[in-house]
Amino acid sequence: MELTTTILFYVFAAILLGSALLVITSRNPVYSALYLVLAFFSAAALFLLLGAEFLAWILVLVYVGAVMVLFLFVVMMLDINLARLKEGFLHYLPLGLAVALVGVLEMVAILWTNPLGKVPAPSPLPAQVDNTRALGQLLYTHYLYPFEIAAVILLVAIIAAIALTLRRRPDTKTQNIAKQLDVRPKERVRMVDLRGPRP
Amino acid sequence: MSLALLHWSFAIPEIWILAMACVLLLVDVFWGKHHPDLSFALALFSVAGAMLLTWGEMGRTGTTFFGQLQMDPFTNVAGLFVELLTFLTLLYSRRYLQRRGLYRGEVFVLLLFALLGALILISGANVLVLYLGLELLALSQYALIAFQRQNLRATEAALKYFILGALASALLLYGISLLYGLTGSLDLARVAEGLINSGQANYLLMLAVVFLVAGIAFKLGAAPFHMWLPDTYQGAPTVVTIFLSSVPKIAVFGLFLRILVEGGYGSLEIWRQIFVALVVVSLLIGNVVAIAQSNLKRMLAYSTVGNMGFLALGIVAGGQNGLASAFFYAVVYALMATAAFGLILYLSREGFEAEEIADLRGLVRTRPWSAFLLLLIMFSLAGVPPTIGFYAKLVVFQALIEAHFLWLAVFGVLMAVVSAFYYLRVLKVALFDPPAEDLRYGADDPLAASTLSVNSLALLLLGIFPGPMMAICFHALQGVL
Amino acid sequence: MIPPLLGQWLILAALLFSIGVVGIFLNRKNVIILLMAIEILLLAVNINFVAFSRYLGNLDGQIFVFFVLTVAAAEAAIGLAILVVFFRNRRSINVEDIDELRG
Amino acid sequence: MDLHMGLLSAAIWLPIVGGFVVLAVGDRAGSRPARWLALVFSLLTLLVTIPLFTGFDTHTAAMQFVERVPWIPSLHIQYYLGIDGISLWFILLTSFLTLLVVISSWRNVQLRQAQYLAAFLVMDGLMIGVFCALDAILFYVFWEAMLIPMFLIIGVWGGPRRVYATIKFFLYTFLGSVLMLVAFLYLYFHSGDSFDLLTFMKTPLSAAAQIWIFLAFLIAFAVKIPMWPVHTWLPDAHVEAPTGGSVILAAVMLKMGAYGFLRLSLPITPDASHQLAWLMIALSLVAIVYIALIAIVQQDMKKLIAYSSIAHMGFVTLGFFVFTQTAIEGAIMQMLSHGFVSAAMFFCVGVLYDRMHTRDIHAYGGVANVMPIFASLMMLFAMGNVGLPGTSGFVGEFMVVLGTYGPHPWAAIIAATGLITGAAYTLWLFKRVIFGGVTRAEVAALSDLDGREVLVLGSLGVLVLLMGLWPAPFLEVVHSSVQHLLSQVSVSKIPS
Amino acid sequence: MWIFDWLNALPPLWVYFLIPLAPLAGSLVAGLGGWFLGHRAHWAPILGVTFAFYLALFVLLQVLHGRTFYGNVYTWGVFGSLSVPIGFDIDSLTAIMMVVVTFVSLCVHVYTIGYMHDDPGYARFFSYISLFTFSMLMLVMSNNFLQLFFGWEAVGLVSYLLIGFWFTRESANQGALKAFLVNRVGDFGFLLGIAAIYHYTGSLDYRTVFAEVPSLVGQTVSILPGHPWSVLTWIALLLFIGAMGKSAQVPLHVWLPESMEGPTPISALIHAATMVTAGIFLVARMSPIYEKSATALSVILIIGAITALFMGLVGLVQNDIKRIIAYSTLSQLGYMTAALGASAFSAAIFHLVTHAFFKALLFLAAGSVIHAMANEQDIRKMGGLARSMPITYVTFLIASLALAGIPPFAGFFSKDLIIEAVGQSHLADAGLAHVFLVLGALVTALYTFRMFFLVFHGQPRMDEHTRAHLHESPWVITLPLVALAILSVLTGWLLMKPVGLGGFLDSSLRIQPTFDTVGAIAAHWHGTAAFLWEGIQAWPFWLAVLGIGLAALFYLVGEGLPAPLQRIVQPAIWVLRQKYGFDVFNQIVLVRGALLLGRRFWHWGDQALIDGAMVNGSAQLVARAAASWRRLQTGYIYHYAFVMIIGFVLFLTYFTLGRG
Repeated sequence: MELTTTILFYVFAAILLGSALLVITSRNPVYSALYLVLAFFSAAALFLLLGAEFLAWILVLVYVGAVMVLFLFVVMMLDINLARLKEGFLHYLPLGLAVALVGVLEMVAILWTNPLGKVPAPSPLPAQVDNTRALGQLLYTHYLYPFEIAAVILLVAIIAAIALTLRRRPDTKTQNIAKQLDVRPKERVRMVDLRGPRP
Repeated sequence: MSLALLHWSFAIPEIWILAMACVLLLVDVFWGKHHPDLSFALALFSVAGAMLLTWGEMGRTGTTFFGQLQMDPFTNVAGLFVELLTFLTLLYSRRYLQRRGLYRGEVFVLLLFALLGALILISGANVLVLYLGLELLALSQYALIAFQRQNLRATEAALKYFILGALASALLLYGISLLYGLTGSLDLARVAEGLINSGQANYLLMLAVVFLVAGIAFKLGAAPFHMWLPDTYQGAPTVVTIFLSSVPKIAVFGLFLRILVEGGYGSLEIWRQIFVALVVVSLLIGNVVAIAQSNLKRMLAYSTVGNMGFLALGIVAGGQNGLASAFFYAVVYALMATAAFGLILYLSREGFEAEEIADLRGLVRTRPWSAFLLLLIMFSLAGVPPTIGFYAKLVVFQALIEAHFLWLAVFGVLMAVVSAFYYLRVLKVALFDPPAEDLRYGADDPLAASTLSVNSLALLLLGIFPGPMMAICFHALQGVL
Repeated sequence: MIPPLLGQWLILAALLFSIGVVGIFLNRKNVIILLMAIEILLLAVNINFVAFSRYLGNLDGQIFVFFVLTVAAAEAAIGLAILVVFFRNRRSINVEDIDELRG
Repeated sequence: MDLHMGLLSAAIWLPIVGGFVVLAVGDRAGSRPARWLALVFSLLTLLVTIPLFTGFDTHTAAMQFVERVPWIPSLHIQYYLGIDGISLWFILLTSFLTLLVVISSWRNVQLRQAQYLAAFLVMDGLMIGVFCALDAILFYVFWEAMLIPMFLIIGVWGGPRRVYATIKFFLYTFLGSVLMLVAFLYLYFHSGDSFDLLTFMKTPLSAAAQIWIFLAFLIAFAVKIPMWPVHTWLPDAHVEAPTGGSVILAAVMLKMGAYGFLRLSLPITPDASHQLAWLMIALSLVAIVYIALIAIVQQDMKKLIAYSSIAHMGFVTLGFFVFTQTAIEGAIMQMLSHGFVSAAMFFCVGVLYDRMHTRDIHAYGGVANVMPIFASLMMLFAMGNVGLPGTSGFVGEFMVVLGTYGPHPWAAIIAATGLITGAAYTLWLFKRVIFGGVTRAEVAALSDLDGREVLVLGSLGVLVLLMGLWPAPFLEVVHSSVQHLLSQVSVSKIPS
Repeated sequence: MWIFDWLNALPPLWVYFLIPLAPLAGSLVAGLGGWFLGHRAHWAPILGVTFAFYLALFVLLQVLHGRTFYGNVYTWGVFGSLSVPIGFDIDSLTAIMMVVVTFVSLCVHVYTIGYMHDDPGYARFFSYISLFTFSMLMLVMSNNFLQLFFGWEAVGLVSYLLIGFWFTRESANQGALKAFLVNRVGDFGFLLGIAAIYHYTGSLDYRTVFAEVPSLVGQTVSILPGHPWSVLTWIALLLFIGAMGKSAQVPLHVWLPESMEGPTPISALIHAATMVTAGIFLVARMSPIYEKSATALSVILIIGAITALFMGLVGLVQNDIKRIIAYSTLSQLGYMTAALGASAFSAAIFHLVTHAFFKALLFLAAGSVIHAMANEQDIRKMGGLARSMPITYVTFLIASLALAGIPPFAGFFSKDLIIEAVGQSHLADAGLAHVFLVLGALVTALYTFRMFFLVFHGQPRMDEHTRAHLHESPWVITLPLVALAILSVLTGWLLMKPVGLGGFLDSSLRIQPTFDTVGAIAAHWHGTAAFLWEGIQAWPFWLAVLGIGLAALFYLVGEGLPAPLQRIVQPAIWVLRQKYGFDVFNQIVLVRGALLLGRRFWHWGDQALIDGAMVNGSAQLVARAAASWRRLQTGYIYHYAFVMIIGFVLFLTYFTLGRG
């Protein structure tokens, strides 16, 4: 059992890191998006290894299902110029990688040497309560306030996204039903006196 | 469990804002098109109501929502200031938005949500709440900046702010995750306990603190995490810049206070050292680079970086007085920045943003009163008595010297002198240069004019009688430690 | 083979985080990829939280992840909206074209 | 209750309020109402300050006319005013000169006169505030706030290089004073959370702390005085400032630095003062010799007088740091006299500038032929500048040299060369401008002083002579305070 | 005397107070009311001076009766423990000075009515000379150093104003400036001397100071480390620097010839009779100090002797009538100074008095000539004036004889006394000084009579127009000439005994017995006539006669003689024409040096170093930093992110490495 876990951990971890690397290095953003999907899948798998079933499914549903589709949608929508790629990339790469490397090494060193990092066995999961239920109980009681705030954040996202991107093009033809219903005879019919001036 | 819920009244201002935002949204849908003034009035009403409600809460302390929202003097005082500054922003905004076709309910809704985010940041007692508050505030701001969507600069500013802001959030979030790992809790009180129990600061804590401080420094705009700030301030519509430069400063100070002081005071020695570096770099970069600017908004943005350096001096000083002085500085800075950007806004019209320093040429001939207000604002920013800007610096330096950071204080005052140079340059253009023939200022909005006058004169009057405001700010920090 | 230590999870997250960061500052191509890099950052943090949650034996971390996901979705929405608006103005989402404001 | 309660506040706030009233009245209805209002307010201020003199008790060194109320309680900052013999004269000098400036700019300032006068009135109040503040922060507030009106006066109404001059002036002085603020804050924590200057004076301080505080004060005051080598703002500021600005700058603002030494440096850091006296004496002597030589070669009248001011202030600082009563009193007399004489000299240049619009010495020559009254008055002031006995200029220099000789004979010898160089630059200037034949048509067309100018210069002339012939009443006021000061300076404050 | 009786009823202080105030009042009336009074402006000053003279005579009588005075009028100021009063010290020295000053001043006042009649600055001139009289009286009557210094500077000021009286003339302004500045050099020493006195005695009051002097004997001061000087020598020399400036001793003499740019009356009053003798008066007044320092006396003696001889030599080659007299004044002042050095204070004062009369006479007579010659001052363009100006001629002759030291004119007595006193002196350099002074007698006679003959005898060399208008001056000019001429004849006889030998002045002077040269002469005193007889047998007299003879030979008899002679001594004449190079030296080294230094300090010190490098330099540094740091803000998101990350990594590194 534990062996399986360990093997799976390494496999998914490798996929995750690899696909993440491909996300940021792919020439084509569509590929990137797809690699990102792969990364999310591996992450979901890892979540499962950690016993976080709810989050794993959420990740797949919300991310892969919604967010990534949104990404792809935008990628497709926008006309992307693929010609200008990697200009000066190499010129800039060594310094960037060096800095990144230093940062990574330091972080890894700290995390590895930390006593907390050596915790080998996860504490046993409560057997009778499944993950989703436990989360739900917490979310609607103790975390009620954040839950409300999260709702507001989503509302803001809706408002913002609509307000920013919605535009009424003058060249598109649309029906305004309210306007049609509101119409008054005067606006549509003009009475014209065809009799000429009195002699 | 339900007992805790009974104290929901502590959250009345937040609830009120949320409710009113929704009302405003609905009103806007139905009547917004033909009666935009209705939305505006409603927004003003909401914020004014929130101020009254917050005022009513004065003196109450306690927690609610399972200890995730706390009411203490800081919540009340900072909340009041944040609401006041939002109110000022609204007062400034009307004609500006009308002229640019932005006079729409969504803007006010987003402002209210941003205010809500700020309030949540100030009152949060749980890192999760703080994170969500921060995101609420940030997302609303991104949207507000981009709201002038035909404007390339505004959208670029929003894009830059968004990407870098997301990066900073991620840094903060990473820090929070480590903090959680270290203490096993998201509640600040228990985080603090956990840190104290964990004894000596270890490397993991240090790593966490570096991440946290980087995130906070970004939101504050302290160098070297300031890079977004000039571009964003310059590109954003001026009315949004007013908001950006005022409300989030206080809110993020709240974030700092909650996470690093209430939660992470055990790591004081770590973050203090980082802040020392932030101070030095911010003061240098902000004040020096501002000298090279020709765009007034951009110059003020760099001056913000410098001012965040001064604010961080108070944080470095630490202790009751140091934090109180930093808070006082944040409030005073917010007032000054509001006035400074307010003046730019007031002078602008369609097609002319009055944002170049050269646009102020000979202001004293054409608009003497505005020039006088500009004088007050600039001297206040430079920290010259008898304006309130001086006292802000005074208390910060006082705290610093009390904490035996003498060399930092000396460095700080020298940078204050450097900063005086670019403020004076603005005054030079406005007061000493001859006016240009082709300049035509907007300057026809009585509401913005009176707001600006009150706002700027306050800098002087508060400078002559700084006692009460100082007392309030110092009171707010009582019992934080 | 011993089960994965907490440290290994943390290092995995750290590496993922670093990849995200590198993605942001090494990328000169497409802004959308920056947005994706941000998703990677958040994902790394999530792994941290979940790992801590599991090894500490409390669910707060998972709750946090739940909210991070929510926020990430909202962020993506707003980010893409801004991107679209920007694209309409600039007719480009090349990172190097976002340089109107500088100095 | 004391009848004199509130006099100091009145002297500070009356002109400031007046300034804002004048500003509010403005120029819209012509400058006449503004002008008269300014005159009334400055006159009232002078009248308010006179009881300070008549009611002054010369037998005590204690602060008089004290007003004390809490101002910013959370920082223990008080609104604390009071004067002693050292400050009294400067308050009177300030209010008097402001009145003269108002009179002198009656017609000469065309551009935005109301604002001009308002700036001077505000300045008046702030300067008086500096001289009577007994709380460090209050002192600092007045000290710094003063920069604002002066910045405007030079910048708006100044000459062609006014922008450079005024920004240089502002930054120089600002730089100097911020370090003083740091010193104040440091002292605050060492004096048991108090900004009370009198408490500062009693606070024990270690030798090192004293040195640092002294140096911080030194930079602030040296810039203001100004002392070599931080003097270069002064010639620029003087040259570009309008007449009134130069007058106030030279006559009052330079005194602030010197006053700071007396009020702060000496009593608060007596040991450091003694220890660094050599430095101060050296800098003073450099000012007297080096600056005087520079003054000789100036081609611009104002610049010459500006440099001469620096040289004269060298005597002041020299007098302070030899720690004899004669020298300190002499230095105070020198300050006062320089207030009269330099003000008068700048008024004189102003009179010429108003008519010819140039300050170049070569543009003049033979002015005495067409302006005899002016020439004779200016001769009087030139002699005052030279330090001729019988004029006020003599008293201070004489006393300083006398007081210096005992402790530092060489310093006295070098300082006495100021007698020669002072005469050289002043009289050479005089010769080139006033004497000689009329060679230019512009000079031939000059008209002599009008009534207002005679009033301004004449009243200063009377003071110059009065102080020169009978300085006893001027000296009498300062005795007790200087004695007290010396007793403070002579006692070490280093905790044992 | 009956005319003074009413004064006895007044408190003495009033009388003394009125003496300086009377001319001051006159000055103020003329000065302030000048525009109104016009050509009546002379009345007030003349009345004032006359009154002062009258009172001075009264005071002299009082002093003769032994009624001296020492007291204060008001307190000028109090500093520290020292109270400085304004007061009077009336004794024999003061009294005689007062009479001389007021009398000469009165003569000059009257003379001026005629001389300056056509000058537009008529009232101003009267105002100045009355003011001068006031200042000079304040100087001589003072009882303390401060008041002395006040008078000292005030006379300098008036001198400055009067030299530059014709302020449209460049040379006049130049001369005035020079006079003031050179005097300031003297004042520099004087002021330090006063400071030293204050330091060592704690007082500025004559009596107190003099009382302290004995206690200072033996005290030393180390102005240069390792070289202790006697305090008294130091003080004495400092004060003497002041005296050198005012009394125009080498090398501070350069201003006096140029002071001749002023109107002639003031040359007589200020630059011959009174002000320039202030230095002599000062040293005499300070005799208690000087007598304690042989070093100081030696210095004074040799400087006086040098001035006496060498300035006289310069007079030989001058052609301007006033300049010749000016150099003669220098020379005579040298005699007085030498007398001071020889402790013959009384002889110095005696010569001061006689010199005041005959030199004032000489100047006024010269003025009369100049007046007649329509302001021509070059003696080469004169000649044969004796016939047209008889009164001037006679008075000029009397003055010349007195100057040359021909008995029985006044100059003979005083000069001879000085030469003899110096001969008696035992100071180190007294021998040399004596030789100089004796030779000086020859030179004096030579230049005096060269001038005399060229002006009044021989062929007229002026142009026709001037010649046609030659005339004797009006009575307001001749009257003072006659009065002074009478005194120039009589004073020698009258004052030889009481003043010259010091009987009258003894109460004012303190002379060490070892230095008492005059006392030695007085010991062999056999009456004035005997002194006269001895004088005729002595070297100086014969040298004077020789000088007159040579002058007559060159300029009267053989007019062709000087030219070949000049060729022989060409280099010497060149040196004399250059006035030994003092002016050149001053101009090049001091004036140009100061200007050069000033410019260097200004351009290099102030502008380049302080302003350029430090002030603007630091501003530019900041500006440059601003410009380059600004470029960091490239506008590219990846750079921004990179900067953030670099900052972040640096913090991290600091903590991992710094604390690891």
